[in-house]
Amino acid sequence: MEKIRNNAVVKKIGFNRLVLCGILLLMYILFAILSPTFLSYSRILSALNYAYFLGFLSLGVTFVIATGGIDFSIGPVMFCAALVSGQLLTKNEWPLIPCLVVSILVGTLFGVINGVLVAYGGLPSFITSMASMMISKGLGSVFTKTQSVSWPQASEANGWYRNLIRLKIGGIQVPTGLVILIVAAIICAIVLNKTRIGRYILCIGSNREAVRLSGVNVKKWEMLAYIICGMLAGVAAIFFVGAYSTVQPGLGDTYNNEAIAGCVMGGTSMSGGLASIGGTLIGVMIIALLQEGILAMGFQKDYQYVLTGVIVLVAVYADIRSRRRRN
Amino acid sequence: MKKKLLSVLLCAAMVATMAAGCGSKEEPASTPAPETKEETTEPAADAEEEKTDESQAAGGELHFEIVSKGFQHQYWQAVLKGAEQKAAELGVTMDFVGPNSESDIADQVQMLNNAVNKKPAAIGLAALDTKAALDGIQAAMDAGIPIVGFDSGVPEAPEGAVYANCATDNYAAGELAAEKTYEAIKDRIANASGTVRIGVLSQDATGESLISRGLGFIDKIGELIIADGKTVNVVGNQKFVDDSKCTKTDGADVEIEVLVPASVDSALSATDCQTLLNKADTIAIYGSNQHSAEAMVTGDENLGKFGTGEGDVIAVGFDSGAVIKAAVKDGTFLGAITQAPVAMGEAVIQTLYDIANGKTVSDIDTGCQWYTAENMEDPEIAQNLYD
Amino acid sequence: MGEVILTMKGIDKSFPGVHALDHVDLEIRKGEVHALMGENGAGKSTLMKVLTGIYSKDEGTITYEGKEVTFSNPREAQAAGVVIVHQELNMMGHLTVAQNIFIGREIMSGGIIDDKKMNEEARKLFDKLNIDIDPTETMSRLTVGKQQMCEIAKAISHDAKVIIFDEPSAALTEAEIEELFKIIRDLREKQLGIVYISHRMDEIKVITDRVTVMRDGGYVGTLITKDCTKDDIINMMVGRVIYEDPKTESTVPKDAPVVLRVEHLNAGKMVKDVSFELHKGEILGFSGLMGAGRTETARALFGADPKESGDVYVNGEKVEIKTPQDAVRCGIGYLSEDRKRFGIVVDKTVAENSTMASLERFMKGIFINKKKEDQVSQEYVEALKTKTPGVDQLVVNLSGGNQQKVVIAKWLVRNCDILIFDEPTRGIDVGAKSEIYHLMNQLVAEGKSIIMISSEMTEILRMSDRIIVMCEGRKTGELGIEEATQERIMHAATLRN
Amino acid sequence: MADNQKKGNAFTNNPIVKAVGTQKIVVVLVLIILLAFFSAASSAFRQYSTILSIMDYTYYLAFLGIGVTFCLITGGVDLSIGTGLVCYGLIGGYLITHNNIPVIVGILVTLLVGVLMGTVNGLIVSLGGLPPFLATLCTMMIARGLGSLATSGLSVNWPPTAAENGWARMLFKIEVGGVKLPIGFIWVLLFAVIMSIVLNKTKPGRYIIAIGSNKEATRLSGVNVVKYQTLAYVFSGFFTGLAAIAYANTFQALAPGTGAGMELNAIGGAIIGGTSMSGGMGSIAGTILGVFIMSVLQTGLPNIGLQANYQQIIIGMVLILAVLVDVFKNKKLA
Repeated sequence: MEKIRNNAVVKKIGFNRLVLCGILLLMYILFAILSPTFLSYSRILSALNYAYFLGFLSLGVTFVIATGGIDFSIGPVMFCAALVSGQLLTKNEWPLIPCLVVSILVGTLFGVINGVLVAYGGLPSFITSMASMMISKGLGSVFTKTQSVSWPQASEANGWYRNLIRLKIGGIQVPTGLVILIVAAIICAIVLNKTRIGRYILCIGSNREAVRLSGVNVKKWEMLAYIICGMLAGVAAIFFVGAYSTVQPGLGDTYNNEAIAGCVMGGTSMSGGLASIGGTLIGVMIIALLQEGILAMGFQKDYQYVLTGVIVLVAVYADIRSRRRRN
Repeated sequence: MKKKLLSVLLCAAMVATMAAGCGSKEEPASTPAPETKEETTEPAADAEEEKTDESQAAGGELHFEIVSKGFQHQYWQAVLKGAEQKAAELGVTMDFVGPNSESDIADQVQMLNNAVNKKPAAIGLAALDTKAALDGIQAAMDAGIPIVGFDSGVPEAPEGAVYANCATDNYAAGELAAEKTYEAIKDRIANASGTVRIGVLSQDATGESLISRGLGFIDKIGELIIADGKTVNVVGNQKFVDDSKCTKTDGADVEIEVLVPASVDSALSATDCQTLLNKADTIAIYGSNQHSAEAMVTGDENLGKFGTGEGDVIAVGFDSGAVIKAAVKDGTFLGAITQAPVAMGEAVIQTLYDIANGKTVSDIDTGCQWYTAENMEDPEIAQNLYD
Repeated sequence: MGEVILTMKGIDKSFPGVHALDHVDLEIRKGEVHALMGENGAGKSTLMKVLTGIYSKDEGTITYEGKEVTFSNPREAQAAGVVIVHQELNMMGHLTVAQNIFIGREIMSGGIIDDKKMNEEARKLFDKLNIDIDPTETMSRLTVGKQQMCEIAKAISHDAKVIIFDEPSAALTEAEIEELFKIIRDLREKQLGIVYISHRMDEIKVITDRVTVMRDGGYVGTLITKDCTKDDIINMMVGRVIYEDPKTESTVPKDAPVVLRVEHLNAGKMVKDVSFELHKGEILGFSGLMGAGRTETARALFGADPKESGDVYVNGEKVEIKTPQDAVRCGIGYLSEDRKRFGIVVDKTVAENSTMASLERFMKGIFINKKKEDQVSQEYVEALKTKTPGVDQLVVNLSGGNQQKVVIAKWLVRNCDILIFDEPTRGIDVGAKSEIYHLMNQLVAEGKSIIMISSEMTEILRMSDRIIVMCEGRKTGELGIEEATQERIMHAATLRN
Repeated sequence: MADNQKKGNAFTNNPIVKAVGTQKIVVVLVLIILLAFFSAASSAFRQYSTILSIMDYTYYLAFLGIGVTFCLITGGVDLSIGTGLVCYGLIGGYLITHNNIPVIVGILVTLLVGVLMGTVNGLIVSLGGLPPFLATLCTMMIARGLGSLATSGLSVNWPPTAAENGWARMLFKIEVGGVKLPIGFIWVLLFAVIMSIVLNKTKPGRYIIAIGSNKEATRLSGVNVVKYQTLAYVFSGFFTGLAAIAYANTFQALAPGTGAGMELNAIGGAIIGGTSMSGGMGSIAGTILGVFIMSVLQTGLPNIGLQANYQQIIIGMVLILAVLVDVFKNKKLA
């Protein structure tokens, strides 16, 4: 075991991440054995559909969790962004590009609200984000007059955004969304590990006061984490409608939990200071596969709620235990 | 580090146990390995495979996938019952699934995709939102799996995908409710000195069947009122205000107020009902599904204004269930509309079966009925009333 | 002194990476006050925590009243009559004084807590001890000294047979210490065994009967107080003589320019109208008792806490310092007394900590220039002789002294000319201590200026060029090193108005 | 010593104000202003039945609030109470309607499930050391799933008043001479008084406050902090069960997958009532008052013609405001 762990390649990728990959594979094989129809390309595409938007949510919330905070508003904010921009697209007949920008802006706006309240107002992040969750639900509902909004299909005018998710080349569905998600993850990883934003975000999560006393404007950097998170929720909105077309007001809170679950499974510590973008990505894939698998076996979605809850509990407990042992 | 590993393994173990539980549960239900040919994950091979429809190749036993709108309301249990009865009768197997609530569109899309991936002989679908389901419908078409719509059907589906609909015409159901309501309040509107108010409670403004039921009611009652020389205005929820077809006049004789709660919460809907009842000019309230109608019963408990007598507020519900049935029976409700869920369930399976056996099928309107204290014992109606 | 009531023999305790207690012995008799002495980190508190069941021991035996015992939690220890008055205050700020004193053993009447009775009992207790505190007052509203007295009262009220005082006098005023000693003598009369942990040599001579000295987690020896001198004890505590003699005269030239002037600084309850000057190349010592407001002054000056009023001049220019950012911009660096909380980011690397305050200098476009970062950090690792396998080492793995050096490096990388050292050697082992001293001397020689807050008299006398003494948030004395003596500092530190 | 006691202004030093607490007086004033505002703005609001509506809301919110106040006082929080309410109510109701067990047994089962879930929450937090908001978030999801699984996704109606086993509804509302009386408030008051005594006059309450004030010190005082911290969540679970019964017997229908969001109303009410998010401070009476504000808002807003979506926004903002006040208050105390 130690030998594998100290192998240079293993070290480079990270032992935990390899284990996670192994589990992903194991789950896939398991589902394939138990449900013969599981082994099909369209299944993978279907699971990926779920992974895209969840991936962006998870990437975003990773930054917030890295500061030691939490954001419970991402799911509803994603819906709010998709509702507002979708309304502009379908009812006000705006061109597509500005609508996509609006979607990201709406997400960013909520990021700013959360960030200002938490970083500058000193409010606990969980209660703040829960309050903004309610506000985003209400806002999306007000803006669309409580209706659901259906984004255009690939074949319709303005439907090309769907190619962001999958592109049909020569009769084969190419999961372009996966490429984009991976590129986004790489950018996030660079931001987190190689830039000042990331450095300060991680350090704030580790010891906010020490960073502040080093003369760093912690409020600004902490707020930035929430803004990045909100922005990515806005991006997630595009990928959600790209996969599922329709959004309706008043929903989205279940996705918070799944995004956070992906994060903590990937090795991001809930107490802050420790984050892994690669891990988050794999964590999200596991959640997506789990959801696909549960459906494939004909189980109610409820099992997923229960399972995700238990997974997060176990992951957080493990994190706390390992921290306790270190100190 | 070790703990982390342990935790991850634990998760895996959980998944495994769950999966194992599933395996043992599924075994007796379905015949072993309906799929004899080799499956690959190669995309090219997969695309090719989709062209050949071999879903009913082996064994000859038919399997259907039914994607419903969820089980929150007893209504769906009745549909399920009808479907199960018919399936047993015809000797076919089916999976009957549905999302957690009628707002979980994304979940239903996943379920539809999943159903297509299982390659059944045919799929029964009650789409929460057709546009969201289009990808899945397209995939079913590509795979040559016929779809039969039910409940509200699959309106605006692409050409050739849906072979038939076994549906309630929700708009017509709304209209029926409007006619019956109008009969009861006609005189009051005619004799009213000031504005009178008709309330409409809708669980949400996103599901197509609820929108149709609401709009059918509003449009029809508006039409009837205008025909009698009065004016109408629609206020409240913007969706209904914008989409209703009746001519709206400010300061009209009759105001139709539509209320939609922020979430599916009986407390919120009950409050909406009370808000309406507290307005002195309210003469009738219509609740467009089980949730809303039940909330009307609850909401009225504080005020006791519903009834059929002089000065009472007329209440009209939709669907059945113990609470609503009791309300109709004791005269709190003027009456309610019921669909024919059991018949619908049976019809869906029958239609699917016919398609699988190569027969041509056509749309079936499973219909709706108006029931009151008087006629609710009639066998014809009683069979569609459930607890 | 009566018979032996408690014996600890061969107590051994390890934490991951630290051998905290190495076969320590201790013997307490009835009716004695037994001093437990040692440098910071010598293991006194750990030993007491093992005794009272907060930590479990790895090895060794505890014999109490003739029977071998192991307390698995403080409650058991209390029940048996072994209680501790903690160094850190252990109070529930939201509860009243009486509720605090009776926590865990409330007086009940019919299933309901009888607060009235508890207040009465508390009042009786205070009367007995001659303490003037209202039992119904909310705890958080009392001064630190009064809170400490409540703690002591609480311990005594436990029907204790052995009471451990863990540095009880640190926060007390002269008068309160007198009261405390009266209480302790009273308890000795009643044949209780008392363990008294303190750093103050004078107190030890006044109040204790025997002294046990610990060093680096080990047992050094036990002496009869009246038969030994201060020097004997110090020698045992230190082991080797590394303390140089006190500084006799200032090394700062008379005409050295003033780099920092603070005028009429007010902040909260703990900083009242503080004014002082700092010269170039000077080490300005800040002395005083715990809770005198020294750290608060430093934090307010640094912008870490809000200040109400006061002007700060850096190099003669008036500056507005509202946040640490402003302070750092003015070239002020602050090394906190609580390194782990306020100084370092423990689970980040040496390099990351070193560049924390000046990251903008290490940017290449939007990216961090890792190479330059490592290189500069390496330079400071070498310059400060920080013992670390490399700059990629996580700071959590370094010893206290080396962690402190990383914090110093952080400010040096930032080019700060004014450094505030708040208890620079707290929790650092003896050898590393002198290295830090050496480093500070080197820094001032290079033209930096240092404010050094220290509770250790020897440290103050050895390092400072000038000494400012504070008491209860006010500046109560300013002494040149030439005129400073322990007595004069102590006098100023207890000067109240 | 002179600065032994913090100085206040004339108002806060008034003995009556001191005894009741400034915040509670402000809350009462706000409540009166709200009621006056809604009454002025809407004639429909000025009716006896409005009181009944407000009470209907208050029952379950008050029970949720009482429970969660204990968690808040320990410095934690319980987010699982919203979906928990639905889950427990579904299980109890399902057994009554589908398995024909007597209503009293159904009520007991509901309470028992609540206590069980509360115990699980408490143990995860106290023994596992997980942050309360995270632990209860997980159980919130779990409760959501479990409720749905227990009834196979079916919504459940508790027996209506007219039914022979509909007596439970009369616990909350009875009709005397044609007038409906909101007697459920008696239960709320009863439990509020009992829990007030528990909080202020018994060991569990004392230790729960102590834990919230300084957990380590409490532990060192020899108090079994694990036990009492767990107990706070058990209280929360029990009262969620009570709330489920109140909800089921005022609004009848419970739908699986719902309930998320109720916890915010209850927590918001508790914080408005002066219970601090940072622990150590709180009162049951305050919570009841705070919850009252929430239910007046819920009942009043539709009456002035605000659609549901606006209500959500307003409640979200009220929550932020309440927490801001709490944070500000704590800063001033420190």
